[in-house]
Amino acid sequence: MDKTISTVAEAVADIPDGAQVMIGGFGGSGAPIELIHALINRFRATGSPKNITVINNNAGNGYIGIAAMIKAGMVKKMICSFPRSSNAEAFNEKFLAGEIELELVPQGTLAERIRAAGAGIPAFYTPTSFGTELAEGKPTEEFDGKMYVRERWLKADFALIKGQQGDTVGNMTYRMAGRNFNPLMAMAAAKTIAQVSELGEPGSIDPQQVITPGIFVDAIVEVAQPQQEEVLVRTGVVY
Amino acid sequence: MDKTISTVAEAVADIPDGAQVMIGGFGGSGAPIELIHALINRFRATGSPKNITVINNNAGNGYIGIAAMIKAGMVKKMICSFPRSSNAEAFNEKFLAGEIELELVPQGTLAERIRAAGAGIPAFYTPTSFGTELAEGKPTEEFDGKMYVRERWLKADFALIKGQQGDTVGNMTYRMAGRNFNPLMAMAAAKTIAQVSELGEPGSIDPQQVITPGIFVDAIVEVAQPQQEEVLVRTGVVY
Amino acid sequence: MSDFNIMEDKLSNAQIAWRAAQDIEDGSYVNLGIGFPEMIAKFQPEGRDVTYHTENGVLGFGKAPAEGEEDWDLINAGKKAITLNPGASFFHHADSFSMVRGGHLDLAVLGAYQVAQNGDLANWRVGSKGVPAVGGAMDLVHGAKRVAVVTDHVTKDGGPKLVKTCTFPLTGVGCVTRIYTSLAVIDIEGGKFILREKLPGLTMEALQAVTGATLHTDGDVLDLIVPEDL
Amino acid sequence: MSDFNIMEDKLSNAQIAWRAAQDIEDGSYVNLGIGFPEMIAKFQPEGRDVTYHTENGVLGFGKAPAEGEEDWDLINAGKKAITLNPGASFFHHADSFSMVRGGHLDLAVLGAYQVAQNGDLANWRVGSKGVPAVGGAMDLVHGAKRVAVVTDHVTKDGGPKLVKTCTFPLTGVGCVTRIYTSLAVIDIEGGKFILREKLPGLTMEALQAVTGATLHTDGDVLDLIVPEDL
Repeated sequence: MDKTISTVAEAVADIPDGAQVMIGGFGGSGAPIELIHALINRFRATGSPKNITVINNNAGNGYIGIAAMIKAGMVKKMICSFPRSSNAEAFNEKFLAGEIELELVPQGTLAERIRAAGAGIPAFYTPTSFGTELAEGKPTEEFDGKMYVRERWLKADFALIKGQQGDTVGNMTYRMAGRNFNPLMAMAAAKTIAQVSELGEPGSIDPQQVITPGIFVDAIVEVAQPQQEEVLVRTGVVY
Repeated sequence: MDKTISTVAEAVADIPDGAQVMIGGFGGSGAPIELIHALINRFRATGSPKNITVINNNAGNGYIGIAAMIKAGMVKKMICSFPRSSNAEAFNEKFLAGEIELELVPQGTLAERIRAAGAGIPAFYTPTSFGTELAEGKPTEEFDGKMYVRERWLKADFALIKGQQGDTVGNMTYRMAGRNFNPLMAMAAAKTIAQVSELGEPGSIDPQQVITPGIFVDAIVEVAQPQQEEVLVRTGVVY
Repeated sequence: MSDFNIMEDKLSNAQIAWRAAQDIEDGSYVNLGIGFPEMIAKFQPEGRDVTYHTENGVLGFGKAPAEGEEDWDLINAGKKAITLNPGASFFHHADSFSMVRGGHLDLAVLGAYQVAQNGDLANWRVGSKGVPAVGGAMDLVHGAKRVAVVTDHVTKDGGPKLVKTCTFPLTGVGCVTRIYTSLAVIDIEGGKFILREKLPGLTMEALQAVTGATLHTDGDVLDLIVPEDL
Repeated sequence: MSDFNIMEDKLSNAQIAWRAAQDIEDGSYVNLGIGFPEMIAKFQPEGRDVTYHTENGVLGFGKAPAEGEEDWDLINAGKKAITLNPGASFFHHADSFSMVRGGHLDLAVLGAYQVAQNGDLANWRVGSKGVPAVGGAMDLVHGAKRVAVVTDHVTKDGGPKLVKTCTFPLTGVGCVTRIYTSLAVIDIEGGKFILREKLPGLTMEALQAVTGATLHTDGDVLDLIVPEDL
């Protein structure tokens, strides 16, 4: 069950127009820049995939990664928690011009909705957002004297994630705070595509130290020296 | 913030009569035998704690661990998934005599209810048990054309868990399949008491390899050569 | 035809397990229920790469260890000692049942007391006596892409286990998609039993006589052929 | 008294942060919101062992690294580079917000646009213009045993930030338990502002005049005293 793909271009080759795509990372940590850029390359070469819905905590920074996807005009909608960043012009311009949709989700609810999708839990109750405009139209209920909002799972067609170690059957670890949404998105997408810095044989990761078991990963590609989003943003790189 | 307790007796000293106690382990793997036996010792010496509600996947095997708690008459109620085991006379006798209560919960629902308690999710929907007698009286709802049962979180006053490595601030790892319910119970109890085979200083566990972060653990005690429930059962040990 | 004796000429459990094993696809993730279904792993066809999940938190386990070499922290859901294959992983129970409920398994195979023609399964208790125990059965019937059953076709008394409506307490509603019995292979589609294979010596009439609901056909009914020496 | 000028003699943000830091208990787990609240860590009193949580998945982080030594995979929720203390751990976002929602944090400190006397907090947007962004604020106001706010007592225009009812969009309902302002320390109990401390030069009347709801007392009102050189 070798899930290895040799290039990032091949790894993202079957993402179609209109796909709902989860992209791991929080700010620059754990962002699969090479997979994102491969997707942008495909769009520039073929016009596809377009009308993508992207799920991420943020809405891109600078002129690389998700921000470059938005700038390129591939993104129809963002589902995220914090699109307003220090360097988020790409999203801001499109949003204020009415050219991109936004579903704003509290960060913990976003994480839990993604986890619920992976865990087969169609809905759950959370105290988060009760009584706020982000809960408008959602069912509410009292448990043990406290009010809660019902939230639905959030699934995706694809997840693009970034890990540290990986093996050919899809087991993965993550580097420090680069873990963030990556293991959750791996569970919640119909097809999960992972880039890892080190790709080894099965058994190369201690079974006790696997963070994402291979069952959640469909394709894995080695990117030995991955770019770091934050570094690219700080050095003003434009993709 | 040193959470070290020097003996298992001290570790379980403040569990009162009537407490709801989660006990980690699945069969013999990951069962905190020494903590359980310390609790039995206290009961034998003082008559307390009694009327305990125990939450575990099983209801004890042989004449040690949870089975010995039941035999000793400390346990009022079991909340578990699979009380019927090859060697579960202690529970069976009390149950058939009407001397112990049973709340039977499907295994995955048990895990998810415990996880929900730890995660601040008061209720969630699961397909598990829909249309069965274990769903009787529970709210049901249709999502995307499929029926689901609403389940509530399951909290406890105390959790007794077993790990492999630990550090003085409560970070933990687990040995192989001994992980099972332990990390979930650590999240769901008001006070979590852990026994570990190796107790080190903060920093002795790679932060990327911590399975249970210390925030979930209140007291940690080293039991360097822990007994293995399955071995005790197979060798006919009676506690 | 009349020389076929349903109680004597039926398949053994090993033969049923062998047949079920032939349908396990290369590259699939599979959970085999405790007991009889576990036997299927022994007959996994050569050249197929299958990853076995056990709900107590192990993916990618292998054969039982030699006696005396057991490590009792390394067990399956039936509390039997196992070994690990390369690429195995450990995880806690909530993650394990996320794999189950979340639709990540390709196949779950369970035993049965009764299966109804609408896919209802009863496999966890037969009445209200004794100590009830449910374990992971009610979870396993949901989420796997295919939920199959291995079972004798009839009870020890010769009564049907494939029925119109289950009379024993249900494990799950409308969940079973294929049944491997000691006499036949039957799919459940649209609330009906669809006969796919039957033992060559057995007539349709004889099979229907020991089945509690109508057997339908949809295309050819193939011969159910398994190795004799199992 | 009349020589107290609310806009000139009020506490600086550093002084407010210092005061809030004095209440952080030994052995506690604390989440400090992005921006102003983060400053509190700098004033953590000697001898108190505090573990800081950041919602992107780190527990037990320490000071910012020296410039040029940043590792951008090691950041906090404000996307600033951090370092680790011994005993730190990493975890994914769902586990991180389990710590928040599940009541495992002892204290969360946030900034505010407005706080109402019933504990309602508005701190995520001031109107419907621009790009909205919520982050973890709506989660952080639930679950922590204490939810405190650090804020200037009044807006830049001198208007009250402590109000009867929030007019800005809410972050959470009835969630705030203590407010550290540039003029006072105020608890919220039973739907009322309870004044605990105020700057010594400030009269009750002057403080009430810049507060949008009635200030109640419950026992002595202490002098709010902080280091002058912050």
